[in-house]
Amino acid sequence: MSLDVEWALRWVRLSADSIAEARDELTELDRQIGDGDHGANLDRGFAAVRTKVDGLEAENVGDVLKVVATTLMSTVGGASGPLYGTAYLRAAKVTGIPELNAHAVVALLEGALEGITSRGRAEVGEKTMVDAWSPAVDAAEAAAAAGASPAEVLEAALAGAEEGARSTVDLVATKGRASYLGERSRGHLDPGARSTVLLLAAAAEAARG
Amino acid sequence: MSLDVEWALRWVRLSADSIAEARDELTELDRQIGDGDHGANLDRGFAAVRTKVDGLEAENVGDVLKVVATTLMSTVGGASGPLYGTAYLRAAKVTGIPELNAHAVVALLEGALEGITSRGRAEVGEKTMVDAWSPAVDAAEAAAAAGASPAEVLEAALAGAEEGARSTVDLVATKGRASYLGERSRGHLDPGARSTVLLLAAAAEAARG
Amino acid sequence: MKKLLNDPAKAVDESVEGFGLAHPDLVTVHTDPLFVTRATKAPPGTVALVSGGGAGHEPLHAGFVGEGMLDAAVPGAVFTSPTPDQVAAAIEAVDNGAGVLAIVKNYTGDVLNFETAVELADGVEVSTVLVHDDVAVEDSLYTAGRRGVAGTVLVEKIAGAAAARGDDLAGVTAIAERVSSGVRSMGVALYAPTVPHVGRPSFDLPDDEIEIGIGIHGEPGRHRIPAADADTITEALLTPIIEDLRLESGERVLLFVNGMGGTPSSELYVVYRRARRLLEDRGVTVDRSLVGSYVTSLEMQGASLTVLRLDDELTSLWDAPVHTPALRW
Amino acid sequence: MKKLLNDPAKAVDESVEGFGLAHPDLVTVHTDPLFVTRATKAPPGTVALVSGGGAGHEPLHAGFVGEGMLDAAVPGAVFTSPTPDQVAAAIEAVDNGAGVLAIVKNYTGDVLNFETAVELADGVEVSTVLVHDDVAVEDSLYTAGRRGVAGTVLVEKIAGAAAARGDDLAGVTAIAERVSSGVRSMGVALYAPTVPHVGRPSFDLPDDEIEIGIGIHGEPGRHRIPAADADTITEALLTPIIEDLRLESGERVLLFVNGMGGTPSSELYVVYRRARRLLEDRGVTVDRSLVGSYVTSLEMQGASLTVLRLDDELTSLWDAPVHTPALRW
Ligand SMILES: Nc1ncnc2c1ncn2[C@@H]1O[C@H](COP(=O)(O)OP(=O)(O)O)[C@@H](O)[C@H]1O
Ligand SMILES: Nc1ncnc2c1ncn2[C@@H]1O[C@H](COP(=O)(O)OP(=O)(O)O)[C@@H](O)[C@H]1O
Ligand SMILES: [Mg+2]
Ligand SMILES: [Mg+2]
Ligand SMILES: [Mg+2]
Ligand SMILES: [Mg+2]
Repeated sequence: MSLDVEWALRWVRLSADSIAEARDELTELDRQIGDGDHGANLDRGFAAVRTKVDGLEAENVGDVLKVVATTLMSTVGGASGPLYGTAYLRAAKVTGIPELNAHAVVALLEGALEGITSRGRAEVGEKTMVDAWSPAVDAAEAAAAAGASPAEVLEAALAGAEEGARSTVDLVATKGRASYLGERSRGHLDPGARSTVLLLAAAAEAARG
Repeated sequence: MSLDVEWALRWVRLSADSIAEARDELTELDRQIGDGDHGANLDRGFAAVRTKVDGLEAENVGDVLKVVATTLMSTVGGASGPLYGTAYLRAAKVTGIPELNAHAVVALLEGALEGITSRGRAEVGEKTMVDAWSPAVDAAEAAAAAGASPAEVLEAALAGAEEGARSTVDLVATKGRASYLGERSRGHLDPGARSTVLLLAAAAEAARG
Repeated sequence: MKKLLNDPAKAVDESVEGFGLAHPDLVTVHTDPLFVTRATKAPPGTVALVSGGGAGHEPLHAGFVGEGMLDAAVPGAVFTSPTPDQVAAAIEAVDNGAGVLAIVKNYTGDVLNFETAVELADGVEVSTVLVHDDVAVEDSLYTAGRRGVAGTVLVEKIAGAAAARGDDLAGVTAIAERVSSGVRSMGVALYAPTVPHVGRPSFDLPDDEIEIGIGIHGEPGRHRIPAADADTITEALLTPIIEDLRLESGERVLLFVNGMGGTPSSELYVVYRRARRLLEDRGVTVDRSLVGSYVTSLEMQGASLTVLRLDDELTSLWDAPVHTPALRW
Repeated sequence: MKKLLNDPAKAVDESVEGFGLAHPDLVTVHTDPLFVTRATKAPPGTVALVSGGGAGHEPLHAGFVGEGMLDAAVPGAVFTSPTPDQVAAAIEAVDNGAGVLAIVKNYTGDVLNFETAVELADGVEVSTVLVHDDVAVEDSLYTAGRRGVAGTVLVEKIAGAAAARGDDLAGVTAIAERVSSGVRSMGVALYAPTVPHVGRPSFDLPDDEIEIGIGIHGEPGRHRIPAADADTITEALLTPIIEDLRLESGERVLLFVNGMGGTPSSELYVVYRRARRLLEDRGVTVDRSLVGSYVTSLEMQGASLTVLRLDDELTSLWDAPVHTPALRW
């Protein structure tokens, strides 16, 4: 199916569902190496987003993503609020079009990653959501270059994010709250990397429908 | 054996031993219906008493009891501090003699009870140490009237105190901290009645030696 | 049991020593026997206020020693009233020639030890006020009567202001009695405290129950109820207070929400919010407020509500300057 | 979990509302977005101070809003930094035309949200000071750096005094930086706190172990040690502070013993006693002291030690009048 405004709205709703369902899982991951609020933070944010996009008159994909961005920014707080907020904001900037082709999907993902790194100044290997976003972007770029459909690009991104998220288990955190634990942060999945997987899974699922 | 200064000192030491040993038991009784400090209070007091009577040059029984009185008064605190303090003080006043006969033992016990009731204004049946002291005095008086020896008077007092202490289980407290519990105080042994039994048991044992 | 203490038997001494080191401008710690006095004496001819009781209720009482409040505080062992020699020494140390008001929470132990102390401190004119504000305890001529709990702070503050403005002993005593007769409290425990030298919780409380009508010594309360939300608990505490005080529409009160030691202040304000609403709904004006952990029970989690009926004089005495480690304005 | 709360999702709103009702002379609560300002504005031309962070650390920050300290405080959800729109609204509300100093504890969340807020609040000149006093966290260019913990109170008090005496934005910022660079802290947890909307303790701590080097958000610490006595723990906390500050004999400091929320104040004084002795043994003079639960972590049991290197100017700014709900002299 085509990646239009309908898709974007479906992505948002599936994201909200998935985050609500994973709330306790995210909380528990954050309790291990952070402060145990990642699930509550994102759930509060996406619940607000769901209300905000209800009946939204959007002309293009970017309109939807912009609402997501500003709503997350003003409801999530914590580290993930401005990070995801900026991610969706930059993604919105490059998606002011009614329908995304494979290269526009790549641009969306690149924009999101760029937003996260410019705000959070983390690099790959620091045990943050960047470790999920970065391989997601790589995989998406490769898929698009190989001629994949927009939906296939999202599937590739999801696979990349999943692998990247898994890689955070063995890392020692040097950014974010988990960095305070030093060596004790090793052996745990990064909560932000996990929520990244959930959001990209929602994007891919919305494109399957 | 005769109830002289030696006996009085032995009584004190046996009391200190017995209270130290029963510290946790008294604490637990007080935890049920009071504030859980009766064991610690008396142990602190009798430990100090033990030190004070060490090497004491006493001319008569009353001299020893006076040291007990003032030491308990200045180390125990709580309700039991002034109550036992006054008890020993009044007992000391009527025992300013080198050796007690049966009637002097009765006078000692009567003095103690009188000290407790004049200070604490509790009557029999209010679930306090008075419920142990009062039958102890009654039994001592009866024994002395029947011609018992001083040591036998103490055995009688102990038996009276034991029975009196047991009677506190079924009572509702109307004096002391347990009174705050109202009906909830029923079904528990009064800690002060229990410590009274221990002290009279030490007196009787000291006389057996 | 984990606590920031060394030898439990020395906990009170060490804590009071640290307290003295931290507030040398306000208080002086005396040892052997232990008591705490103002660092600078009140002017001669001023009535002196002495209070005391078991330790474990900090900042009560030593935290309230200073200008405009207590002249001396006498800490006993944890939850155990101090001994007569301590109290007598404090009374003698702070008498300014105008007599001493002893403020005593109504517990058998406190009453008996202070009574004995007053007999010992001959030469000093002493009058005594009993604080018995806890509506959880049935009052009757035939019992030990109501306990003194958080209302004690209000008696100490207002009587201290009366002494500071120069009232004589009869006057200060009368003010203290007026506060004592117009103040009522009731408390709740969510979790019991642990006395250091006992090492286990003072009472056993299941994970889904709370204890209503608790005292400040880890005594169990009057009854248990299933755990409830703050609004429900607040109403359960406030209603008996309002009834006992026979508060009527148009009256003015001081509302005091007190934390029991282990309660975050954020929760106290949630309770305050509801209590204030309930009072206002009855037409009662909350004219003065105090929110904080002032009369505690070690690390007990819970709170108490205290309401004092105000008149113009009590209000102005409440507002009078106070400068102590724990209360200052 | 038993707490004096209603719906956990509304806990912060209800608590701040109660706080505003209890202190109407000192603070005004704004909703939508939520922030707290002084009830009476500072004189025009005075630099305004804004701070904020997750709730659960009360009295930090709203308890320090008032004369001589903060002009506004912005509470987030429990342990979660506030959002940029809240912070921007607070900045705009309190600017007196002389610019705003934002005091930010160094956490990724706080830093990013304040950073975004400053971008939003255009038209207001804002400078930012980061507090990062926690020596438990290794500092390095390649990490998030040290956390801001209890030292924040000292930055807020002293910078507030600089603003009140009329320093310009550069001056107030420089003072705040000087405090921030001269202050170090380290904390210990005996028992973990429970975040209301999580419902279980933030970390699992066996009954015979304590967590050294904890933060104030229920994060686990740097390492665990077997439960120890207060003197041992105090030394374990103070030694890294002294070393990191390179304190030398003859220097003067402010010693701050902070309770984490569920710790009785009596225990804080036991810790204070030992810390003061250790400093004095090294020839360091404890010139000023603060003992109390000012930067908390809900009902966590534990404490932190903070040492600030003093000079004459910082000392006189510390002594300058302050009138807030939680700190007053
Ligand atoms: N500097 C950073 N760059 C990218 N992601 C980060 C950074 N710092 C933290 N994160 C992400 O944020 C997640 C935590 O989010 P959350 O728990 O909501 O905020 P907080 O840490 O403030 O409690 C981490 O798991 C990590 O993935
Ligand atoms: N008015 C009274 N008269 C006689 N005995 C009393 C009275 N009040 C309390 N007691 C006794 O004191 C005992 C409690 O002593 P203790 O625990 O040491 O003091 P506190 O009650 O102050 O903690 C009670 O068990 C009771 O026997
Ligand atoms: Mg988190
Ligand atoms: Mg007791
Ligand atoms: Mg007691
Ligand atoms: Mg957080």
